[in-house]
Parts: sequence; structure tokens; C-alpha cells
Amino acid sequence: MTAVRTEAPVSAAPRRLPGAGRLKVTDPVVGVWLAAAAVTLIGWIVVTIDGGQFMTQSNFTGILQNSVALGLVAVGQSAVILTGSLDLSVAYLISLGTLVAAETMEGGSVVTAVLAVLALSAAVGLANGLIVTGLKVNAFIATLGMAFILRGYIEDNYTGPAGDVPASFQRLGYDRIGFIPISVFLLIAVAAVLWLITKRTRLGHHMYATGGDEHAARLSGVRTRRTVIYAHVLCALCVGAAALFLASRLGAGAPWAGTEARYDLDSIAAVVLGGTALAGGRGGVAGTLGGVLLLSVLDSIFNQLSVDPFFKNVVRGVVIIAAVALYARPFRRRAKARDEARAKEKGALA
Amino acid sequence: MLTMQDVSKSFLGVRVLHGVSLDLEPGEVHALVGENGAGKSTLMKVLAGEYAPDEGTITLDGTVHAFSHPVQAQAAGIGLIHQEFALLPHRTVAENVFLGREPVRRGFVDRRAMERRTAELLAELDETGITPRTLVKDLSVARQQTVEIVKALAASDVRVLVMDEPTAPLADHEVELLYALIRRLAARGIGILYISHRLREVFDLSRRITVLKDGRKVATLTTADTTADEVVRAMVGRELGSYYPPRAGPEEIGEPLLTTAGAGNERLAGIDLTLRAGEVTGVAGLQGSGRTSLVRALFGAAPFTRGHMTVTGRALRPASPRQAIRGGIALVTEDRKGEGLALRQSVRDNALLVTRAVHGEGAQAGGVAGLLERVNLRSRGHDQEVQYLSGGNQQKVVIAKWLAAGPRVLLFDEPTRGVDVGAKAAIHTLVRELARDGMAVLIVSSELPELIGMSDRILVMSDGTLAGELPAGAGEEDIMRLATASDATPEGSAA
Amino acid sequence: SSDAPKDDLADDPAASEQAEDGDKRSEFFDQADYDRQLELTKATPEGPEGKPWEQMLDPASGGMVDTSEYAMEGGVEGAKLCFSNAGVFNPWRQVGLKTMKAEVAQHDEIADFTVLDAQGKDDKQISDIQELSGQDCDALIVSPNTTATLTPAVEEACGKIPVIVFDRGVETDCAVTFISPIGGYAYGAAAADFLVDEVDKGGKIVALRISPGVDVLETRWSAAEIAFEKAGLDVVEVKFTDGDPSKAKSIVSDAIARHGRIDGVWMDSGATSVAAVEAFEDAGEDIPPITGEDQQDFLQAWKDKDLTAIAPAYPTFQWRTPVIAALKILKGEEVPKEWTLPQPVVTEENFDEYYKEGMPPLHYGACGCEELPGYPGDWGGE
Amino acid sequence: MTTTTPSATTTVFAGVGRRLGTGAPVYVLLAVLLAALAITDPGFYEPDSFLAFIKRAAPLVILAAGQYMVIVSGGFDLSVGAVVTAGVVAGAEFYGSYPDAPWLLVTAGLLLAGAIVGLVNGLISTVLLVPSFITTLGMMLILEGAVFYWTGGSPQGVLPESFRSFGRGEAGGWLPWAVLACLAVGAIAVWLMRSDFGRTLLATGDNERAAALAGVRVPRVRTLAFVLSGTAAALAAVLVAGFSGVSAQAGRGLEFEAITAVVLGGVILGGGRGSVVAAMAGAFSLQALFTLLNLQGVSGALESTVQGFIVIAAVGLGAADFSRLRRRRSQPSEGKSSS
Ligand SMILES: Nc1ncnc2c1ncn2[C@@H]1O[C@H](COP(=O)(O)OP(=O)(O)OP(=O)(O)O)[C@@H](O)[C@H]1O
Ligand SMILES: Nc1ncnc2c1ncn2[C@@H]1O[C@H](COP(=O)(O)OP(=O)(O)OP(=O)(O)O)[C@@H](O)[C@H]1O
Ligand SMILES: [Mg+2]
Ligand SMILES: [Mg+2]
Repeated sequence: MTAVRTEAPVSAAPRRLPGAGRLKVTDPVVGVWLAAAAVTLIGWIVVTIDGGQFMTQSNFTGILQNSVALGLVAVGQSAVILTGSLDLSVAYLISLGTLVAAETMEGGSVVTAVLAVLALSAAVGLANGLIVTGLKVNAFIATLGMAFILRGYIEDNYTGPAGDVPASFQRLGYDRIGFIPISVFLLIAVAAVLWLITKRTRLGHHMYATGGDEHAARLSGVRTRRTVIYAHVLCALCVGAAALFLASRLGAGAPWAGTEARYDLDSIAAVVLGGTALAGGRGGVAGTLGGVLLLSVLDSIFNQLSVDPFFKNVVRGVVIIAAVALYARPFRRRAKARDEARAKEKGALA
Repeated sequence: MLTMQDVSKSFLGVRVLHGVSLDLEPGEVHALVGENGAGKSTLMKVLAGEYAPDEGTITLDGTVHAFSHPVQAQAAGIGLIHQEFALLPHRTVAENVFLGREPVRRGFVDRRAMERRTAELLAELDETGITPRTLVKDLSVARQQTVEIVKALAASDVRVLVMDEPTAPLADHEVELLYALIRRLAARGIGILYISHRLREVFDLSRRITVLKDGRKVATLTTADTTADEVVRAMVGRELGSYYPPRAGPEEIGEPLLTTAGAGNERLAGIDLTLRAGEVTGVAGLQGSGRTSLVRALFGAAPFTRGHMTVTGRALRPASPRQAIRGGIALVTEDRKGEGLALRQSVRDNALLVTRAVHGEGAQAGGVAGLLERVNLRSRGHDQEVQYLSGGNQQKVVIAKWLAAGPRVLLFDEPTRGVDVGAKAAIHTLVRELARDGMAVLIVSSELPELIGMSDRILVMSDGTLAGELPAGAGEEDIMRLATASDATPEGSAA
Repeated sequence: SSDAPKDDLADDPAASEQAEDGDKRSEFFDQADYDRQLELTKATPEGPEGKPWEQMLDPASGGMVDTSEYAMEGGVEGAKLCFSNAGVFNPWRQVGLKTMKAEVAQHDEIADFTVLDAQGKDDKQISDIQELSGQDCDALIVSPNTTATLTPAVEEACGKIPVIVFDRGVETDCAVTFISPIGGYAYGAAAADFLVDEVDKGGKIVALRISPGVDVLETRWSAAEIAFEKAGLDVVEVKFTDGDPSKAKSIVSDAIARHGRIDGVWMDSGATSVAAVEAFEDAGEDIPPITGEDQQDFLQAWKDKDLTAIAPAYPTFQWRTPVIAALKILKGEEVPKEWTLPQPVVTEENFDEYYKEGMPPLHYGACGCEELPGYPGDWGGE
Repeated sequence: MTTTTPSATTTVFAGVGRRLGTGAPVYVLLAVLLAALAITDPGFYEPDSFLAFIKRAAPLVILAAGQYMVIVSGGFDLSVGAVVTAGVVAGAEFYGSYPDAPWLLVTAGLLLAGAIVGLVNGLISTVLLVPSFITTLGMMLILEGAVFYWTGGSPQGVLPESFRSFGRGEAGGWLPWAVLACLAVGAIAVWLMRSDFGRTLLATGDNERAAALAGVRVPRVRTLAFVLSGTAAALAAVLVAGFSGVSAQAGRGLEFEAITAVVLGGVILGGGRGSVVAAMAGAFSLQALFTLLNLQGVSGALESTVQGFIVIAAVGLGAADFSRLRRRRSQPSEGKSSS
């Protein structure tokens, strides 16, 4: 009797309406989409003041188009980061992916090429996963090592753009429906699949659990190693999709397609911007997409304002740090709000 | 129903279990007792498939099992509730309960079924404070434990439920709830293996008691035919004599070392207390009544925001632990591993941490030996990492760490939680000695006998305030009456 | 720098099969291109004396393009030029971009000059080109990040506005003109021939390259390799430096330690030449004949230490030409389909033409920028 | 106090194991690599070339020592490569404006700037609670962007010999200053880690909450680690600038090399465990590996592949060495499956 009574405030306070908790402004996922909207608005104002036009169709097309490649990689990166791992080999895998895609398409069919790229990606992801779980090498080092391995292979075998992508496949990179590039649908499809996997399947539940507390997950019967391996494979498959998209857009494979764009660190930045905890266990694909969009909008604004490319990096760095600093705040604010609520209860009692 | 036969297990070549045998009948509560490090948890982990035994067999309902993964044990009907919880704080109750065996429909996790079943199980346990969608981090420790139990029940047709010190994080009244739960489970024919350092619980609940010592089974006793003294003797291998050291005489109680007047913060209000040299002051209260908040406030970890406070005669309302430490206050926290120790550092480094951080007198290695001797530490040397020490010895390191700083006021929050009877007695003796040396001591404990046995005076907390003070020797009923005093307030104001 | 064009992409891939031996060189070595480039180095440029950025080599080969269809009505006054830049990720490109901007500043008739920087991302550059061709640019200048991969985007833009491609090429001839210096074979061969002259047969050569897998640098090396083979020089080390001077210095130091004596050093670009020079100094050895690029720090070292050296340039003055070409096109004047610029080589004789006192270490001598407004301050000189 | 006495052999094992700690494999790796170098290049151990090897390794070793401080306190410092680049470029830029500045002043200025970068990293991580991985990633972008924005893409000045002699020259004509710097940093690092600061730093990395409750000023301690790392990076910048002169990419990839070196040294990412000497040995191993690959003449392009394999294998073996052994001894039946 007594127990239930004295405890009631503690457990009652956080009890929320089902689902309501998912739409809080303080939730990073919501926050990052709001931030993207806010940045768009600010960009609109600034660019207009500057004498340009921001809210144009071609600009929207550009923003969406520029989100695709990073989006695909970042969505995959979210999967590994959720499980508490990390993939620094994505950049080289993209490069190799575009090369394999373009070369296979040159000699064979598009279907073979797609399968070849996905097979390659799966293999690299599997290797990453096995190194991380089997050899117990920290993911940072393991995937960095994998990046070196891929780099050596690429440099040893390619001397520049190679292969040729047929026009039919290039449509993926260039066609639009209305003002929406069709590759955006590829991104949406991949993101949707990953969202479903992470939120609705056992594997996804296990990914969150493994990232949240690997030991606890293992004790609960989650095959954590297998989960991490799957996450790495999923990530690599997304990277493969990014490589295919880039191949279609570039019309050829390029050995530096992934590295010069710094997809490795950029994708991690996007994931973190999207509110996924670097330690794993919290966050998700939806936020990541918001993060990618935010970066893309920023880029577009810089473009419109002809900002010095070096200065862009400065702003990007500041934005990333500031965003994550903001995410860290709501937790404190929430805790404070809870304290105040409790104090009020106490006041009522006294 | 369950038989463990001649189970042996070694870690790093050190034998931890020596051919232990144990059996369990359906509906039986079988207690497992022994000193810290006796091997209780290890034996249970072998049973639950977390460790593979070096030797020995496990037979459940006539089938011999050799589990290589906890899942297999779960599938066979063995559930284990860990000494440390294995819950994911950022996931919902339902997600935690079904972790590792989520129901799947058409390829997707069937959340609705999961939540429905969780709700059913919660209802079966008469647990109304939890909904399946609550995030575990928002639950109290006791409720988290309920989630653990529900998790074990949901696992399968559970035949055997192992509970490793389930009451350690609970307050007395919650223990009652747990008792009721355990009895209901037993009535369903589930065999329960119950580990605890609190003999009273063991006698309240169990039908038989198995005593482990140094990895060997000493005896299996029928509870009805034995006494606490006999069990203790089996555990410790000697008589412990009187449980508690003698209290302080009036002449030993000196001047006030710490006083507060009208102190409060978000969780506390109107705290007026005085801690005197040589005196051991106990603090009682229900879970969530603010005892931990009180010591954390005195220590500056969750500081008072109102009121007045003096330490050794000078006004000091610490805003940080550092200020408190400089003022001569020390706090032994309730969460030894999370807040008390740097587990991967050596005994020496832990013992010197406070001095190094606050006083900057790092190199006094000689002093460490003396301190560790004073707290009677048993370790393989001062370079041993504390993570390899038993709970009691870890607690001694924590105490040594504070003694190194030469405090005048010592605050203990649940100082003997998860500590075996032998080590407990040592800690009690130590606490009393420290008071004799002129320190003011405050003890928070959920174990009323301990509190009554140790305290020269008992303060009772309720809803963040001091509800009253009782003299030495007050009975449990007096304490409970004060602790639950807020019951008298009308329903409306509490809501 | 690493910005030579990929010269052979437009050619029949079969041509590359004809290299004689089965080693790796054959993969990308293109005999026809090689021959053509070496031929061009001997040709006399057409165009105004002393303004190499307006000169052209053998313009007849690609034919002249009639640009009257692009001529702006009412003259070029108020023209808007757009530039899709691959990026400014190395000093060569930074000097180039400054030079280009100074060229633009010279022309009052250019009302607006928009630059989008792709920061090394092919994907972004494609979008940039799309965006620019959607704006009201009168002409689009493209410096592609990667040969081949920008082809579709450039083709799309060609349909809308006149496009000028320079530095690296694309696999389409839809651009009105493609501007570039002679190319990598000529560069590599110039440096190698110098060593062949300076070093006795059998001499030990160390070759330092930036990184493998970059087509534009492979041509330089393959031309050098042929020259060394022919002359019987012993190439004892071929190493990649990643453009990192400290790595280059380590490699050369190790080579000195291992081979005792090095008779010549060949480089595929200038970033690490000074480091190589210092490696000899630090080892207490005489500095052998060495090749570099027209980067200021190397020229400085050459002067101060009286090196036996040569510095083929991949001239940054080529960044001026696209602007000039754009204006020509908008005026309806004809331009060559392939505008091949001279590719100077800094030698003992013409050293003073390229070495300018007071310029910063990462400046490029063959910038053709001395007469431009803002020189030398805008280029960091004093 | 009572010391329970386990069998003598376990004590010996425990003793040796503890002494070497998790760093044991790196010393083996280093020994193997050095032996391989001796076989490949008989002249390697002549004093001159060996000192030259240390001189070359010095920047990475110093970076590793700084990175160790941050990693052991539970963080990451991805900005050190950018600090090196920025340091070299800023030094040159500064000399562009003040060609006659005394080298000591410029060096001190750079060290101070490095310390300030570290301070900012530390404050953002500890006060704003941004994970250090993100803080320093952002800082890397900011520094690279800012320094090139400032210099308009490339530095304007020439580094004079006086400034460069620290990274290039020798004391007394034979002992490279860089080697002295390396020794000094090593000595300071060891001294620091034995001091109150070092012990509290380890404890903080191990259990931040426990440290805070023991009176450790956690933000200050962790910030100090970043300051040390920033300063070490600036020192590395001075050495690199001296060794090889102005370059716009002087520090490229050094952050990854430094972290790899620290991990090779058996230091655990996440904090609380590992020794600074082992981390520095990790840096030497990495440099020895680079040198060996160079001398072996592994096909240039494949060099990074080989490097990748070796790093993974070395860290993998390091991870396996103890935990595996322990598990194998304690769980002989692990592989066996039931039913
Ligand atoms: N994973 C492990 N590796 C090495 N030693 C271990 C491990 N787990 C337990 N031990 C050792 O085995 C012995 C028995 O530990 P166990 O946890 O079973 O004791 P316990 O009876 O449960 O103690 P407590 O009452 O403190 O929980 C102890 O000496 C402990 O240090
Ligand atoms: N709103 C809150 N935000 C953060 N921490 C809290 C909050 N409420 C309580 N705590 C912490 O939770 C613990 C429980 O404190 P509380 O005062 O509620 O009960 P208690 O009686 O001290 O608990 P116990 O009986 O376990 O000692 C303390 O460590 C306290 O600091
Ligand atoms: Mg136990
Ligand atoms: Mg408490």
C-alpha cells in the first residue's frame, strides 16, 4: 500500500501519452528537422537580402540532389553507429564501388554490375564486422585499417576514371520527376528500408540493444556479435547504393569519388547532427536524414552567397559543434524541469 | 527437478568453485548464502549458461544440459536476475522484457503483442505503476527489478528462477512486495534460488539454505531446523559474536561538527540537523524519501540551495564535493561501482584519489599501507586492480580513500549493501572506531536492524523532510510509523 | 601539382594496347598521344609574343570553331561569366584561381563572375554545372574535378550555353573549346631528358611521385620511364610521397643511405622537390641534378644553392585563357577547338623570367600574372 | 593488512603482466620491426641513421604522447593533424609579415596557440558536453578552413633556417634536436602520469563520476589533457616545419596515425587504462613499419594495404593476447555447444 503511494510521483511523472514522447521539440530527431527548416528560412532571408533567389525550384532540386550520396552513406553509417560501432572505410568503399560498377557495366549488364557492387559491399561490410567482433579490434582502428587495405587495392589497380556507365543507368543520376530527382527516391527507399529494419525488426531491436549496453544485450540472448556484423553489412550495402548512384551520375568509376568528398567524416557528422549518440543505442535513421538535409541546405546557401570554400569549412565545424551542444542541453533542461516538478509536489505536501 | 552435480570452475587458473552440488524442488525457495567471493554468483552464472563449467553437470527434469549461452538456459526454463541489472535504460519496458526474443509477425516485430503480453505479465504481478511503453530509465530501481522479473517470466515456461541479491537495491517496504511476488511464483511451482546477505530474508523465505564457503559447499540446511547463528558459523567458519559494536556513551559525544538550519533544495526542505563528534547518527526512510538526496546535499554533490550550514564551526554550505572535502566531509556513496571506485585502477591509486585530487599529496605511498591495514583490506597487494576485489573489500578501499583525506564528518550511504556478514561486521566495527576517534558519522541504511544496531540516534526522513528523531534503541515500528507519516496527509495534496 | 589533363581519353582505347612490353605502363600509355605531345613541344606557338596565355599551338589540328551563334547582341558589355571550379585544394589551383580572378578584373565588360566550388566532389560539381547552366550565365567555364565523370553534365550544359573546358578534359567535344597546355608526356619527358643529359649512363635515379592511381600523373611518369630506359639510367627507387615533404625527405634520406650515391632525382611535380634537396644537404651529400616544378620555393632553392636543375611547368597562366576565350566567343570571334597552350620549362637560361623575388614559397612562377592588377600583393608577394 | 597468497606462479605472471600491462604486445611488435629493419638494412643501427630514424619518428611520437592524455581520459582528439597543418602554415604566414622574428618567440607562440586550441576543445567537450569526437572533428574543419581562409589558400612567408633548425638540425653537430625533444616529451609525459595529475586523469577516464565525487575537478583535468594534446601537436608542427619546410598538407592524416599509434600501444579507447610509454612505443612501431615498408620496396601502391593488414593484425593480436588466453584457460568448453 504505502509503497505504491510514495512512489507514485516518481513513476507517474515520466509516464507520457503513448507516442507523444516521439514528437517532442527537445527530441534531437525533431530538433534537427526543425533546425533544417530554420536554416532554410534564414538562408532564404539572407540570400534574398543579398539579392539572390533561394526559394527556386532549381535550388530545391540542387539541395535534394546533393543530399543523395551523403544521405545514402549516412543512413548506412547510422546503422553501425547505433550498434556502437563505426565505419571509417566508407569513402574508399565508395570509390571502389563506382569503379566496379562502371567497369562491370562496360563489359556486362547493369544487373550484373549492381549485383557485383552489392556483393563487394557486403563482403567488405562482413570483413569489417568480423574484424570488429571476431578479432576484437576497436571499430575505429578496424575500419581505418580496412580503409587502408581498400586504398592500396584501388591505387594498385586503377590509374584514373575507369569503365563506362550506359545512358540507361545514368538516368538514375540525372532524371527527375517534376523537380524531384529520381535518385531522391532511391535515398528514400533505402532510408525507409533501414528505418523499418531498425525500428520494426528483431535485428533492429537488437541493434539498439547492442549499442545501448552490449553486455546486457548478450545476457538477454541477443547475439551481439552477429548483430554488429549485420549492421556493418547493412552499412556497406548502403555505401554500395551510394556508389551505384555516384557511378550513374559520374558516368564512370572514379578512384577518388569517395575520398575527396570526405564521405567518411561527413557521414559521421551527419549522423551525429541527426541526434544519434556516438556511443550507440539511441537515435536513428530519421534524424540522420535531417542532418544530411541540414548540411545540404547550408551548402546551398553558401553557394548562393559565394562564400569562400575555406570559410565554409569553418561554418560547418561550428554548426556541427553547436548542434551537438544544443542536443546536450535539453537533457539538462528536462532534468531540471523534473526537479522543479518534484519540488512543487513537495511544496504541496509541506 | 533441478540438480547441479559436482560443479567446478576456475578463472585464470584460480579455482572458484570446487565440486559444488545443489538441488532444487518445484515451488521451493532455496537460499544460497556465503561470504563475498564465496562463489554464489559464479555458481548461478554456470547454471544460467553464462559460464561453462570446467566439470560437473546440470540436470533439469531428467535432462542433462550443457549450456553454452544464456539463451539455451532460458529456453530450458532457467531465468537469472542479475546482481547488476541487465536492462537498457533508453528502451521501453516491453522492449526490454522481450529483448532477444521479440515476437515476429510477417517479418516485423509485433509491438502490439509484445506490449499486450507485457501488460498481462505486469498485471499478474499486481504491478500497476508500470506501463509497457515507459522507458526503463524513468523507473525507480525497485520497478526496474520488477521489469527484470517480468523479463525472466516472459522468457519461457520458467521452471527455475535465480535471484542474485534481489533486495540489495530495495528499501524495506519494497522487500515485502518482493516477498509476496516470490511466494506467488513459488506457488506456481517455480523453483527459486535466492541469494542474499540478509539472513532475515533467508529465514523469512526459504525452505532450505545452502552455505558456500571459498567455493565449496559447507552444508545444506533445512531452514526450519536451523538458526541464524548456525548459518553464520557455517559461512564464516567461526562465531561472530555480537553483531554490533557497543554504542557511544554520553561522555564520548563531543561538540557539533556539522549543523544545518532550514536547509533545502529541489528535493529537500527544512533540514535542521546536528552531527556531533563521536556520535553515529542513523537516517531511516522509505525508498525515495530523500536520504540519498540528503547526504548528497551535505556533500555538495547535489547542493542545498537554501538555508544555513556549518562545518566544524565555520559557515560552509558546500557547492561542490571539492568544497565539502576541503571542509572535512566525506561521502561513501550507495553505488560503489558507479560512484565510489575507478575499477580498473589499483588499490593504491583508488585509496589516494581524494588526497591527490584535493590536497595534492600524491606521493605518500607509505601512508597508504597504514590506511589499508586500518580498514583491514584483504588483497593481493596494493597494485591489484580493485575490480578483482570482493564487494566488502572494495568498500574498504572506498573507506580508506576517505580516511586518507582526514575527514571530520563521515557520511555513509548504504555502507554494507551487497557486503557479506563477515565484512559487514568489520565495517561496523570500523565505523564505530572512527566515531571513537572523534569523527561525526552519519549512516543511511535500508536495513533497519543495522541502523538500529549501529546508531546512537536515528533521524527519519519522509518526502524530503526530517519527519522526526528517535533515540538509540528505538524499535522498527517507531521508525516505520514516522517514515510513513505522510500517509496521514490527504490524498489530494500528494497528487 | 596534379592537374595535367587526361589527354588520351577521347582517343580510341585500342590505341593504348600497342605499348610493347606487358608491364603496367601499357595500361595507360598512349603512343600516339606521346608522339603528338613531344612534337608539340618543338612547335612554334601562334599568337602575341610574350603572352603565352593567348598563344596556341597547332590550332589547325582541331580546327577553328565559328562562334557567331554565341555572339551577344549589342556586344559583350555586361556579360555574366560563370565558373564551375573543381576546388582549390592545392596551391597550384589557388594561384590559378587568383590569376583568373585578376584576369576577370581587367575586363570591365564582365559585369558578373560567379564561381561555384565543388570542393573536390564530382557529384557536387555536376550539380554546380546544372545550377550554373540554369542561371542566366552567358558562358560557362568548367575546370573538371575528374575527367570522364563530368561528361554528362557538361553535355547537358552545352545545349544551353557556350561551355569552355580547361585544365582537365571531359569525354565530349561539345564544349566550344578545350584549353590546356601540352600535357603530361611532354612534362615528364622534359624532366627526364634533362637527367639523361646530365647523368652518365648507368647513373642511379630516384623517382618521386605523388600518388599512384592518378591518371594525370601517370603520363608524366610513363614518358620519363621511356626516356630512362632508352638512355640506360638505373632507376633505383620509384616511391610515392603523397605530396608530403617530410615523407619525401625520409624516402630520399633512406635512398641515400641504401644506395650510397644518387645521381639524379626525378619528380612528377614540385611539391616535394625542396624536401629532396634538403635530404641531400642533411646527409652531407652533393645535390645531384634534380627536377622540380615552377614553384617558388624550388626556384629559390635553385638560386640559393646553385642547383643543377630543371623545372617543367604546368603553367598557371592557363587560368587566364578561359576568360579570354569566353569573351572571344561572346564576341563571335573564332577560337580553336583544342586550344593548346605552350608549356614552358624553366631552365638555367630562362630562369629569371620565372623566378620573381619576394613571392611566397608556394607561388607558381609561370603564372603570367606579373602584369595583372593587384600583382604582387594579391598573390602574397611583396 | 592481510595479503592473501595465491600460488607463486600466478603472482609472477600477474606481476609481469601488470608491469607490461595491456602494452605488452607493442614492445614485441616494436622489437620484431626493429629486428626486421636490421636485417633489411644492415646500416640501420649506425648511430647516424638510427638517430635519423628517431628524428623522423619524433613528431608522431610527440603527437602520440599528447593523444594518449586525451584518450586515457576518455576522449578523442581528431584535431591534431589540423593543428600541425595550421601550425606550419601559420608559422610561415607569420614569418611572411615579420621575417626577422626570433625563432624562440615564434615557437613559443605556436605552442601557446596549440594550447589554446586544446583549451577550446576541452571547454567545449566538458562545459558544453559535446562528445570530444565531434568537438575535435569540428575543430579540424574550423582550423583547416580558418588557416587557409586567412592565408588566402597558401602561406605567404618563408621559414628561416633559425626556426627550422629545431626540426632539422643537430645539437653539438650530431644529436638531432628532435631526438632531444622526443626524450624531453617522454620524460615529461612519464613524470606527469606519475604525478597527481596523471593518476587523477586515469581515474577520471576510468570512472568520471567516482572521480568527481572524490573531489577531482573533472572538467579541469580533462581540459588539461586537451591542452597538453594541443601543445604536443603544436610542438610536432614546429618539428615538421623544421624537418621539411612549408607545406599546405603537413599534418594530413596525422590524427589517425596518432590514434593508431596509441591503440597499438594497448591503450583502450574509452579511457582509464594504458601507459604513455607504450603509446609512444606504438608511435615508434608505426614509424618503423613505414620505414620497413619503404625499404622493402613493397609495390608503392600496395603499401597502404600492407599497412592496413598489419595494424589490424597487431591490434587484433593485442586484444586477443590476454583476454583470449584468459578465456581459453577458464572456459575450455567454450566451443562446445549443447544439445
Ligand atoms: N570473470 C571473472 N574472472 C575472474 N575472477 C572472477 C570472475 N568472476 C568471479 N571471479 C572471482 O570468483 C570468486 C567468486 O565470485 P562470485 O562473484 O561468485 O562471489 P559471490 O559469492 O557471488 O560474492 P558476492 O557476495 O560478493 O556477490 C571471487 O573471488 C571473484 O573474484
Ligand atoms: N529528479 C531527479 N533528477 C536526478 N536525480 C534524481 C532525481 N530524483 C532523485 N534523484 C537521485 O536519485 C537517487 C534517489 O534519491 P531520492 O532522494 O529520491 O531517494 P532516497 O531516499 O535518497 O533514495 P534511497 O532510498 O535509494 O536512498 C538519488 O541519488 C538522487 O540524487
Ligand atoms: Mg555475487
Ligand atoms: Mg539511497
